[in-house]
Amino acid sequence: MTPLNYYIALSAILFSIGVLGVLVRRNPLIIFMSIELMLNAANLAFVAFGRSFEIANGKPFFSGQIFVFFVIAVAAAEVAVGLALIVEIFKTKNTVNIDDVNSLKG
Amino acid sequence: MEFHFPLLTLLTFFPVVGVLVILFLKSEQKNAIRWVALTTALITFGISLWAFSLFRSANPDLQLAEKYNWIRVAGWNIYYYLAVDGLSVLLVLLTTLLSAIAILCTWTAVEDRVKDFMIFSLLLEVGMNGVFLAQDLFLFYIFWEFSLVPMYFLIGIWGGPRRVYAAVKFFLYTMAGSILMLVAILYLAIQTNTFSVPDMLSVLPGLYAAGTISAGAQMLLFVAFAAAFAIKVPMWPLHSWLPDAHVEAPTAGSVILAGVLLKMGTYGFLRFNIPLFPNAAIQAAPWIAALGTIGIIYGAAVSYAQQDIKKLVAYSSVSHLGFVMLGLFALNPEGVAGAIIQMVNHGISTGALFLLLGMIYERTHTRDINVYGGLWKIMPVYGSIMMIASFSSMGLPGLNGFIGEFTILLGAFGSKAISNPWFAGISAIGVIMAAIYILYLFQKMFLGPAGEVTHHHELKDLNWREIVTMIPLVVLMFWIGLYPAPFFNILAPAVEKLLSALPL
Amino acid sequence: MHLSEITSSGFFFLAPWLVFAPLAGLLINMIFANRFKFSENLIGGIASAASGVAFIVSILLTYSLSLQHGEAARWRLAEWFSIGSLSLDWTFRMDTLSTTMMLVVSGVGTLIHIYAIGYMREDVRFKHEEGRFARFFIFLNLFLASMLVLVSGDSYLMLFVGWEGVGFCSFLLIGFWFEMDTLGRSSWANSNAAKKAFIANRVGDFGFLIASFLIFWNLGQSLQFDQVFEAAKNAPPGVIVAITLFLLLGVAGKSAQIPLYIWLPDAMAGPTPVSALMHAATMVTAGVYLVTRSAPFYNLVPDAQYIVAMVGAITALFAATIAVGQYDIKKVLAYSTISQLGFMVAAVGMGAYVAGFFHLIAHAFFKALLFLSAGSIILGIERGHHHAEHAEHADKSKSKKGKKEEHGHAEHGEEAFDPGDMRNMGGMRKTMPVTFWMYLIGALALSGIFPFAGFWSKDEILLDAKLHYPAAYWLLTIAAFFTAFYMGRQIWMVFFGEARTAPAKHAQESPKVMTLPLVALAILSVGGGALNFPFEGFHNLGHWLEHTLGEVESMPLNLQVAGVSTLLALIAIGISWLIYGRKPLQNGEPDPLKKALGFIYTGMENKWFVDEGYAALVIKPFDKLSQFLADVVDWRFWHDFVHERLIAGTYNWISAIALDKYSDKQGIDAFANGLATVSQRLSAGMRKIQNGFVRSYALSILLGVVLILSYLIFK
Amino acid sequence: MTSDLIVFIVLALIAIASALGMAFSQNTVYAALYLVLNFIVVAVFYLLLGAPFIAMAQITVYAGAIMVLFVFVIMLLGVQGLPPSQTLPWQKPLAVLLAVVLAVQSIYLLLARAPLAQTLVDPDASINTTNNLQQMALTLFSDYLLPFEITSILLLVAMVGAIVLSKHDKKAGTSHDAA
Repeated sequence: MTPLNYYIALSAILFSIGVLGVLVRRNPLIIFMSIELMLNAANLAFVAFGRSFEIANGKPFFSGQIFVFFVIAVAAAEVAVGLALIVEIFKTKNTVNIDDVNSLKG
Repeated sequence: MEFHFPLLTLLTFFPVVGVLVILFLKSEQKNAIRWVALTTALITFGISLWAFSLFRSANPDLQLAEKYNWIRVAGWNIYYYLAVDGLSVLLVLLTTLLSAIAILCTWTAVEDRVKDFMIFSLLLEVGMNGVFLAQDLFLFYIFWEFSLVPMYFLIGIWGGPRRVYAAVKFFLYTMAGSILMLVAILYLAIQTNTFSVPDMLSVLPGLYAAGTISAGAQMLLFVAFAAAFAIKVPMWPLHSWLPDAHVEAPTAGSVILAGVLLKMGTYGFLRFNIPLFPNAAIQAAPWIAALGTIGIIYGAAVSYAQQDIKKLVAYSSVSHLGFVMLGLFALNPEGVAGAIIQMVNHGISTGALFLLLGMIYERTHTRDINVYGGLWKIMPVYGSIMMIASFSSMGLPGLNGFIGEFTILLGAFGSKAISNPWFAGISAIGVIMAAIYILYLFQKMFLGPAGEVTHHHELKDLNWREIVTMIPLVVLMFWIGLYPAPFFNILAPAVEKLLSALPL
Repeated sequence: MHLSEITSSGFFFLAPWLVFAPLAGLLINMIFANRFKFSENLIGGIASAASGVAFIVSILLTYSLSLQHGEAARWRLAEWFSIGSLSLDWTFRMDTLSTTMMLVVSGVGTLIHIYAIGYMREDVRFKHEEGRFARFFIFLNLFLASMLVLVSGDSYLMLFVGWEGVGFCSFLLIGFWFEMDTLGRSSWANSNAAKKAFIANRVGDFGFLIASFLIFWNLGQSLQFDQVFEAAKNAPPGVIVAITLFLLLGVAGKSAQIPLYIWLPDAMAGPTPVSALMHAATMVTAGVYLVTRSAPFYNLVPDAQYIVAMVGAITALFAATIAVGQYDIKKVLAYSTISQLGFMVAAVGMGAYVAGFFHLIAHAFFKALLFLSAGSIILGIERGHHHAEHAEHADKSKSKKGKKEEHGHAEHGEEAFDPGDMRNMGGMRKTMPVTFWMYLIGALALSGIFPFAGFWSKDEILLDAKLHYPAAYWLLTIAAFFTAFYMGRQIWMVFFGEARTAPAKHAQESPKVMTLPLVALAILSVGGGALNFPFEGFHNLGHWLEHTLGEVESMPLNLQVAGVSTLLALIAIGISWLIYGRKPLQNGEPDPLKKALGFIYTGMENKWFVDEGYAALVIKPFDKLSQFLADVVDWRFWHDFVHERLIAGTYNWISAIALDKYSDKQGIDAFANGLATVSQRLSAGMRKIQNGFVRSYALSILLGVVLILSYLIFK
Repeated sequence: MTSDLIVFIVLALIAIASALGMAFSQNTVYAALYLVLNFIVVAVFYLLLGAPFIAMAQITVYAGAIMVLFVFVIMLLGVQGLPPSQTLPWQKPLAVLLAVVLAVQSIYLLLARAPLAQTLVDPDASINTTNNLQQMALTLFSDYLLPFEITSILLLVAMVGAIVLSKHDKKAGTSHDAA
């Protein structure tokens, strides 16, 4: 009998770690993975909330899970495009250091 | 609500189809892009004619309505609500016609970034149609602001030497006015719990009567709406952006700007200010009439002193739109119907003038009036069409301008709301002054000995494409001038309905 | 509701063809003439036929009208527009007044069309613009159509359409040779004259507009004649006075009365048939027609009538004095026209509508005759000029000739030869005998010599004036004296003595196509008086117009008035013989009157400096005002100072202070620069943030998230 | 302390540890493997929360497909670590600080403000029946049919996008498309 609280706290912690990863790492692949971690944290919260709603109301409730399903699908798409972009950047810049990709600066 | 074919949605968004097709074309395929854009604009015009054929002019109410719930948050009822009535149907037809003509007139004038140009032109048409069709303030506001963006780019990319300045000025000015309107829209929506204008109209009289919205608040709301529209019109003294925008805009931009965008301002007054705030409108009528009168005289006087042909016509717009404002706030059927006819007229005549000036500019690349002269001898067809357009703009009986000016002045002269014939009397001096500046333009360019510019350029008369561009406008000038009954019959029921709601 | 019923009997169904016929002619010539290379005779023939059809229609309409004893008839063609209480139709009105005008307009018009075939054929050749032949007839037909709309309209607004329409045609035709002056030199003069005419007319139109607004709102919300006249009976007189005076402004514009007459002399820049048709016979009489048409208004307010009569009488005298001092044959006739229009306006102002109308018709005949003869003289001299030049060229070297021809007509000779200047004429009764006799008839008719048409019509006006307005009577009588004098001066200077220049010596008579219309007009000028002889049983015109105007006073011949005026005319002609006939003017000699009258003559010669006065008092100030408004008020103050400096500048200044404390000196600058500076400064600040490192962007996002969450927590 | 609570705590510690490992490991391959571990742990959580289908999807799609893709790319680009960098020196401490604040804030918010936060989540609750999967499928293909179809389009677009990005146009660089 785990309280929902715990799941939520875990989710928040995982999310913050993902954020941290995005902020401190310079390797785009790891940044990308951190983003995936954040998505996962959110997914966890989704499922947990869905579950607690189900229990509180005493009837099946799937929206949380279905959202997770969609998130997974979107993540797959995102990864496909994102990795392709990273490969392309590597080919043109010959580096994976994200700090070298700063041509957007004003 | 029974389902019917969403004709107005099709009409509004059809240009997007053209945009999508153009997106798939390479930018080198300039002719293909032009043809796609023109075809799209023509089909849109066809759709507007189709819609017009379903329009029943005897019916004063909104027709072909499409009303769907769109956003419902916290008691805010925002609808996707398109409909047309006698007040707007002519303007929609004018918009679709002028859009097609504007695209046709850029055939050779724009060689640079044709793809972008056509995309922006078509998007602009979406915005303009939306403005005239939207019956929900939220939707209206979106279209209203949306129409700014393509125009901004049209001026800013394809304009003259000071294009960026003009584009930014155009954008900032119209934006500044709109923000006040947005506040007023939100206030109204909070009070009435709806964004739909017809719904508001059924709720508002009760609110006014109960004092929920005080007379002072009504006036403030009126002023907030008026701020947005008056800048767009532009009413004197808020016209400062207009000459810059017109002078720098490319021909098609000027045509659309003069022909349609300015009408959005006057249409706003007609559609929102008068019915939503009837008491304030009646109170404000003399003041607006005064501003309109000043605008008529001032625009005409300033226009006469210009050396730049496009600027001259730009200032003449200030004068013409002064007439429209005067007619609208006469708040009697003659004045309001005359004002709507005059909106159409101004779109046709001034649109035609800008087209014609664009044609000569394309040949000579100068807008200085002093280097022209004697063009009628060298370009007889051009001269003759220009003559018709100028005299139509001046208000010669038998051409369209006269019908509008006469009914406006007649209405304003006997208006109960303005309650002072002097405004109309002084405005009638504007008729003389119109003759002065138009003849100045016509004489300096077309009469007299051949000007300097003819020594440097081999000036060819209009080609077929250019003549075709002008024909619909010339036909309309004569049609409205000689047999305007059908146009008035379209307007009359809606105008009578609008005015019957006023506590006059 | 309608006082005269819409009719369907007789030939009234033809009424629209009054307008359609000239329009058809116009369209045919416009579409086909240049494309299929119509010959000049065909173009002119089509236009004349169109005009002729209109004349025949007028006759048929008059006939139908006489069948129903002059009872007014109306024919509705189509709805025009209706909105609110304003409802207008395209309805033609046939009553005795309008049919009379139709007959005059289309009849004289047809003759002038025919004449113009001959005249324009030579005119376009002298100016090397053969392509413009068709254009002339298109404009002429358009004018006829507008004029017929004017006279046949059933409401003030339809009248106004014709009213402005003829003004527009007048603009087109005065500016027909828009790239030159009257001597064919490259110049803005003709187009200026056209512009002046249109604007002066527009000032009058302004009066008309205001009058029609007053009519609409005060007289039963209608503009239809019968209805407003009915309503006028119960209207407050103040309103009627206002209406009539604003109408008078319109009349002054169209019929060239003080103070708006200034455009008419300049209008002589148009080809001569135009001067004859529009600026003498028909268009300028529209004002007289308008007053007559509005007779029910004027009859109600004698004060307004008095003002109209005095305006007319003063104009008559004023213009007559100027005519004395002119040298250009057409200018003399132009001022004479203004003067005669003054007679007519005075007459209708006095309520003597029949007399005014009688003079209108007679004047249409003899003034058209005079103008056309003048045109014939001018062309005759042009022919002589060319003849003389060719003779001259034959002597000179061929290279020079070639060069001259290259330059075209405009640059012939060192100083352009003016074929219209009477000082260049003389002795032309020998070279152009037919024209001479025709001109003489016209001049005698104009001077009011028995038994020509002008005698009868003018005496009727004078008699009316004597009975009602003695002041006007004296003004008009003196004007009649001057009239006879300047016509005498003209005859002596042009036709008698010896030719003062070679062209006048070699002048050739005009072809038949031009002289035949002259003969026709001369016959009308002689016999026109028969329309309304002042004897019992002969007041034909009076009885005819009575159907429209109500009871009309018929005047018996007053021997005293007739005697005085005839005697004065004869004396004037005698004086003119003493000055100009006895000792013919020599080439280069100044006008003998100049010595005699001194500065008065200088005034006459310079048109009393009225044009200069207008330039100084109206045109210059308006130019200045407009320049001031445009340059100082609108551009430098409103556009640059308020918008660029105050609004944009303040914004820039604030942003400059906010973003960069060192460079606020440049903060106040033009909007464009300012905006650029602002964005530069903004971006300079933003650059530090926009470092291109994605990570730091993400950090700022996170910062935002944290802040928002903090807000949510602590709110 | 019940058994499933103990399971939860152990798993949660593993999840946090693997997440930290992913975020701070210098070797990219290790990072990927840590992430796989994390995904698997999360999948177990899904099972505990009565979402067997999502758990399977998590393992096959995330831990399986997506991570394999990552590893491929890592192998393609090389696994060398990046040299320490002097750019944005303040970034790291600030990031850590903000991340901690974020964690605290979000935990607080979610726990204090969420209405269901005190619910006990029971893996054996009666509604967790065998027809769970069937019912979910029914929901997915009725109420959520349109989003589902849109997802398919999204995947297609992503596919096309990936192909376009990695396709090498020889003419690229010569024709500058102004649009």
